[in-house]
Amino acid sequence: MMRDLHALLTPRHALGPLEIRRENLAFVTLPASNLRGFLTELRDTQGFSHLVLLTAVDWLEEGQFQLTYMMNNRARDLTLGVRVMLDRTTAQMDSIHDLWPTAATYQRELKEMFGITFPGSPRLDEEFILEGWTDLPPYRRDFDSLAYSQQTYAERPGRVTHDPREYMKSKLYPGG
Amino acid sequence: MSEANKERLLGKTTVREIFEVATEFERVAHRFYSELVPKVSKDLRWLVEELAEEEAEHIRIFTELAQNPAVEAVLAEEITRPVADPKFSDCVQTPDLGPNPDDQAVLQYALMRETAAMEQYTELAKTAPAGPLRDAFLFLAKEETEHKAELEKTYYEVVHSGGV
Amino acid sequence: MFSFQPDRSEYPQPGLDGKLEIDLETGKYLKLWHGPNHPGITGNMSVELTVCGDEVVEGKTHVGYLHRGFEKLMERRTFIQVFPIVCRVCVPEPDFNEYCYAAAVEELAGIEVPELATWMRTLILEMGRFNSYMMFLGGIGGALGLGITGQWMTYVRDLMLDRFEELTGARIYHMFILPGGVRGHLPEGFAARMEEVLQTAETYLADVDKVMFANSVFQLRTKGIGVIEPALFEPYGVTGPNARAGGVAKDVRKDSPYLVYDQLDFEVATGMDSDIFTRAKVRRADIQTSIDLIRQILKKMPKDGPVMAKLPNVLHWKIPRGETYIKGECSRGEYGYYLVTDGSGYPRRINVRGPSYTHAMALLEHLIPGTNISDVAALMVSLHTYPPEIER
Amino acid sequence: MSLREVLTPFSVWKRVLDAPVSIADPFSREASEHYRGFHKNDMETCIGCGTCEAICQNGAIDMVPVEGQNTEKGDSGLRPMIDYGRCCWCALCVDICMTGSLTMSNEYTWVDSDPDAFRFIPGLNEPWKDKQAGYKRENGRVLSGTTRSPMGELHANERIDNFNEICVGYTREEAILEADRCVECGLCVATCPAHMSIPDYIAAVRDQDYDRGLQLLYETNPFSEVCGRICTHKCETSCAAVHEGDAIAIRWLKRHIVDNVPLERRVELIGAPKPATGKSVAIIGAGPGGLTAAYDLAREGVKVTVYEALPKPGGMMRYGIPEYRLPYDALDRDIAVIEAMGVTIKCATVVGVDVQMEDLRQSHDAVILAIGLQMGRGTRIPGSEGAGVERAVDLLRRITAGDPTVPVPETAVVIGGGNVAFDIARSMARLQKIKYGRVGLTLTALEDRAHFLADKEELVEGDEEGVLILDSRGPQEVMRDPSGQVTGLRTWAVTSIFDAEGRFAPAYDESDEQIHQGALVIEAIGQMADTSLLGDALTEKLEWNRGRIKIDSEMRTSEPWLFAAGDAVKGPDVINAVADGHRAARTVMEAIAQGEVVQ
Repeated sequence: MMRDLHALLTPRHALGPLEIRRENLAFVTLPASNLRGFLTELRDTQGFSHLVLLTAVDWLEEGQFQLTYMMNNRARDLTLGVRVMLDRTTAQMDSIHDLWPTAATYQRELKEMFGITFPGSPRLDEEFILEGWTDLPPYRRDFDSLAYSQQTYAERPGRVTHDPREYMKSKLYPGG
Repeated sequence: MSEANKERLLGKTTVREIFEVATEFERVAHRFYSELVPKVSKDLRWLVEELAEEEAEHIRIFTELAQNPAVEAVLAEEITRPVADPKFSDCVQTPDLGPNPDDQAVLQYALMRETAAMEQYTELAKTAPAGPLRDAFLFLAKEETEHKAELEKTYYEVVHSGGV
Repeated sequence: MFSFQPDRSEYPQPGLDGKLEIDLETGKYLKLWHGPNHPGITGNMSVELTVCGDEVVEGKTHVGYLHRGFEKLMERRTFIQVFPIVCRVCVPEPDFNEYCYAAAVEELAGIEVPELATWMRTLILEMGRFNSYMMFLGGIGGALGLGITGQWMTYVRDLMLDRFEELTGARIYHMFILPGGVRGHLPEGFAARMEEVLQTAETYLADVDKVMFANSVFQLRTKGIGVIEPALFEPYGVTGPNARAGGVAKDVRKDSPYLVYDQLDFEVATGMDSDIFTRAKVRRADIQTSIDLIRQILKKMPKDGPVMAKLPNVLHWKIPRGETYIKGECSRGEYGYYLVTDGSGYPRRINVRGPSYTHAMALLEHLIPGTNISDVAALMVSLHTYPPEIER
Repeated sequence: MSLREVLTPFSVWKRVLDAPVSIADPFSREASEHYRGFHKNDMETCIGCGTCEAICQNGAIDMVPVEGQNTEKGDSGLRPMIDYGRCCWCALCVDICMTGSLTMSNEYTWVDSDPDAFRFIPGLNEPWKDKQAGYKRENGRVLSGTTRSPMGELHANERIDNFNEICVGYTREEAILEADRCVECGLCVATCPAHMSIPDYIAAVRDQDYDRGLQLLYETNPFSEVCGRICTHKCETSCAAVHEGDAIAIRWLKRHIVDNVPLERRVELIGAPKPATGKSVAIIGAGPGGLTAAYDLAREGVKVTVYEALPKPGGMMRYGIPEYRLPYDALDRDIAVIEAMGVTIKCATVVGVDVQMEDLRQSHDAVILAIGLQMGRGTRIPGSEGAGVERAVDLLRRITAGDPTVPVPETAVVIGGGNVAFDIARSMARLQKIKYGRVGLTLTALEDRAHFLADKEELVEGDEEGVLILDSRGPQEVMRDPSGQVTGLRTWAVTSIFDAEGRFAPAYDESDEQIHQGALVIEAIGQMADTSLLGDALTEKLEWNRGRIKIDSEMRTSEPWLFAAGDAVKGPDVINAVADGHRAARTVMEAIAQGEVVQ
């Protein structure tokens, strides 16, 4: 089913290869500019009317953000993960809040947590979860949450641990 | 047949005789080991030296015992001759371990002696009248048993060193 | 009966973009914080209301009071270390996190779960759903000043927590569904003790029917109020009982059966009016479904067998690059875990899809304008929101 | 709205008569049988491996020294301290625990005004210490593997008529599976005489980075081909996994690494030695100890000459261990790497005959003695002198050398239960099979089967190859016919080998006497060093310790220019000899650097 759909829509939307995860779940990547048309067609003619989620994956090493639009066709029990790769430095994507109003929430969160912007999305710049955050968008891979917590919060003193191997060395054969 | 041998067949002996044989036993051994020390190469010397020291210690014990008035008093008493006695008495004769005895040969000889002594003293301790004499034999029996055990440990270490 | 229709021409109409021409200087409007501490708020969130008289003209949901950055924390933990923290994303019904996470890891790592474990997981999930609904019934009663349902349901939930405790070793965060299976078998005599709980629950629920659903006050305050037009379901990502109350039988248990749901006999409860009352009613019916399912599972599940698959050494467990999405029907709708792996020993990304994310944000904000201020609490609670799954 | 809807709610007033459901005293409420409450730790079972700390996602566990817990083989002496300010009671620490010592009680209330009290070491004196109820892992230890990847072997009938290597080595898949089981606690490192970086090279196998693995091996051991096959692998007895399953196959994983790096690549990975220092060292004996020292010294830029009495280098690795356990080409590869570092090995050069100790002393900055235990011990039981009785090490040496005069009778008896006994028994069995088409070999040992000194595999494989293994038999006499020809061995049953204090004191049941037929009796009970090469003067000058050349912990003898290492001073074991070799080389380097070596 998924394959038929893929074959049908590939020419129009320049879809990448279909990655089938299981019978009712597959992933496909397409150019960012084709997203709106593809989602609209999925929704209006293919029954993928349910936007399950919209989130981002930071491929820091590859310099890209992956946006995943999880689309579901309830009647046929099919879920398609639609992936768009964004340049990490630009980090900008078209908003789809007019297709799914609820997408505005996702986009607002992505702006806050990943620094990905969706021009035109309602209340995009309003704080969502964080308050007065000035650091890197925290869900970016280069934001070190451990370092942040160490800088921000004090550790109760008094804890010391020992590595068994090194400890045994110090006890049993300190000279090597 | 000598008088002494006749006595043996009778199964009875005196404390004095036992005492004398025992003292001689230790003295002979001490002499044997002491004379062996310079003959063996340096890597074996530790063993022979250790054995000689042990025996010297035993001679000292016997000397002290003989001077004990309580012991002197019973020297003339008769006592049942231990079953192990012939083996023990034979040990008064020193063996010929050849011109260049190795550690294993020395150890085997020492082990044989210690076993005989252990059996002898153990039995004597059982038959000797209660008092300082029995205590002395008890002490010696214990001493020889431990000594034998130590020797066995040494034997295992030295001979079975390649226990792989 | 009473009918009050305010003259809507007085107030600014909210546009689709959410922008309103509200000038507080005019003295016609008042800002009112509903929460973060309010009996009609389930959990740590607040709704910033703008009211004109007793009518709400605008509502904005605020979350983040309990933000712990779980999704980020998960990226810093090995696959096994994620296991103890997932449950914390949803306090009243934590098991969905455990199941979805475990299933996602199992799928990407190619681990086959023993059959008995899938039955145990289903049992746990239904027990969790039951408890979640207890919180809901208590909450919706509380939002309308009916404290007694809250007291009863807390008691009944506590009895179920006893069963959780003996089965999983904990009352709230069960940490029982490990990747690879579950941590143990049913204790001796569990089914009988569970039956006692279910029967006690049924007597209390019968009383809830009388004191709440058959109560004219409750009906007056919930019927025809907070209606979600079915046309909004897809644009606003409405799932679960919120959709079922509007005649759409959305239920992942049926739509895309997981675990052993295809071997269980049950109907999906629906309603037609899509108002607060119907949403509560659908949930009430769903409680009975859960009770029936728990009985069925205990009867049908294999009596013995392994409950854990062989795992690789979890201390350096690496999962090949891949991504998957695992979903299930929790008490509030579609719950899902989107797991992305990159071949390392750590998840590249985990995104938790909680139904409250759409319900309490865009949908609630859309529903609020035009409601009476006294109905906001009931409306809010009727969407059945657990804020931690919004802010994760 | 009907009247019914107004009145119905009032019907629940009946609940007014219900008894309250609240628990009046919540503190005394007993939690369920499997409740995950406060931790317990059986201090004696715990080995301080720290896997609990490793898995804790809250960072709640520290490994700390505890009074009364000593650091010893297989036990770090550390014990977990748990910070209840961080713990979330997930019990992963209990699930991963390698010994099952860490458990949980079902206790869950603890009131204290001192916050530090909640950082505690379970197993000391907590009130719930002896409480039985509480979380137990029902499925056993499932978070890391308990079963070893089996090693592929030639079948008994494929191997009995030849000297081909028996173990085929792990495939990559097998090795990865096995390496995966390691929890990286590092308890094994202390037990390994050479303190090899075992967890690190196992990690290299997991990561399929054989280059890194090889470099790690060479940091501590230039004999990985050898040790990967025949190491006594004491490390595996300290493995944390051994408490609830099989120890990690550390030895096979080591071999797997060298199997996957070609010889030329090894030399490349190790890199060139340091520039020449102009110093030179003579090493006597090309066994594992001597060659390890040679390798280390050569790496440091020292000119090393190794003097070996036998025609080929390797010592016991070549002339003691049979080819089916350690093929000569594997040994040759290890030695080739050492030679590639610039080490000169002069074979067939007997010190004391072809070259004198004094000459070595004159022409080098230092001399290292690594002569091994080349002479076999005999039982000296009656009949054991004369033809027809052989020492195992002598025979093994002759077999390796290809000596055509090695006696191979149809039946033979071996005395001994160690690895050497099995080496000669199984070698002789092969020769018999080749010559007569059948095996006629009896092995008698003092020990009972459970306590053989040989590795367990030797017993299994010896059985498979048709060697008749008789345990608990004490040799009494070598039987000879009137012509003096050996006909067999007379033994008594052993009732005990050690006395109550664990000292060697075999006791026999003389009524249980057997005679084992055999035209050849081979004694494999022990070995000794041949120190005659030292000469009388040096022997006299040196200090000795219970028959062995006395050395200090840094391998110095009493003579400042002479160092000693290996079996001759430490007893027989390849990996010990390797460790000695390193230490000797290090001491020699230090001594040279400090100008201590005074001629």
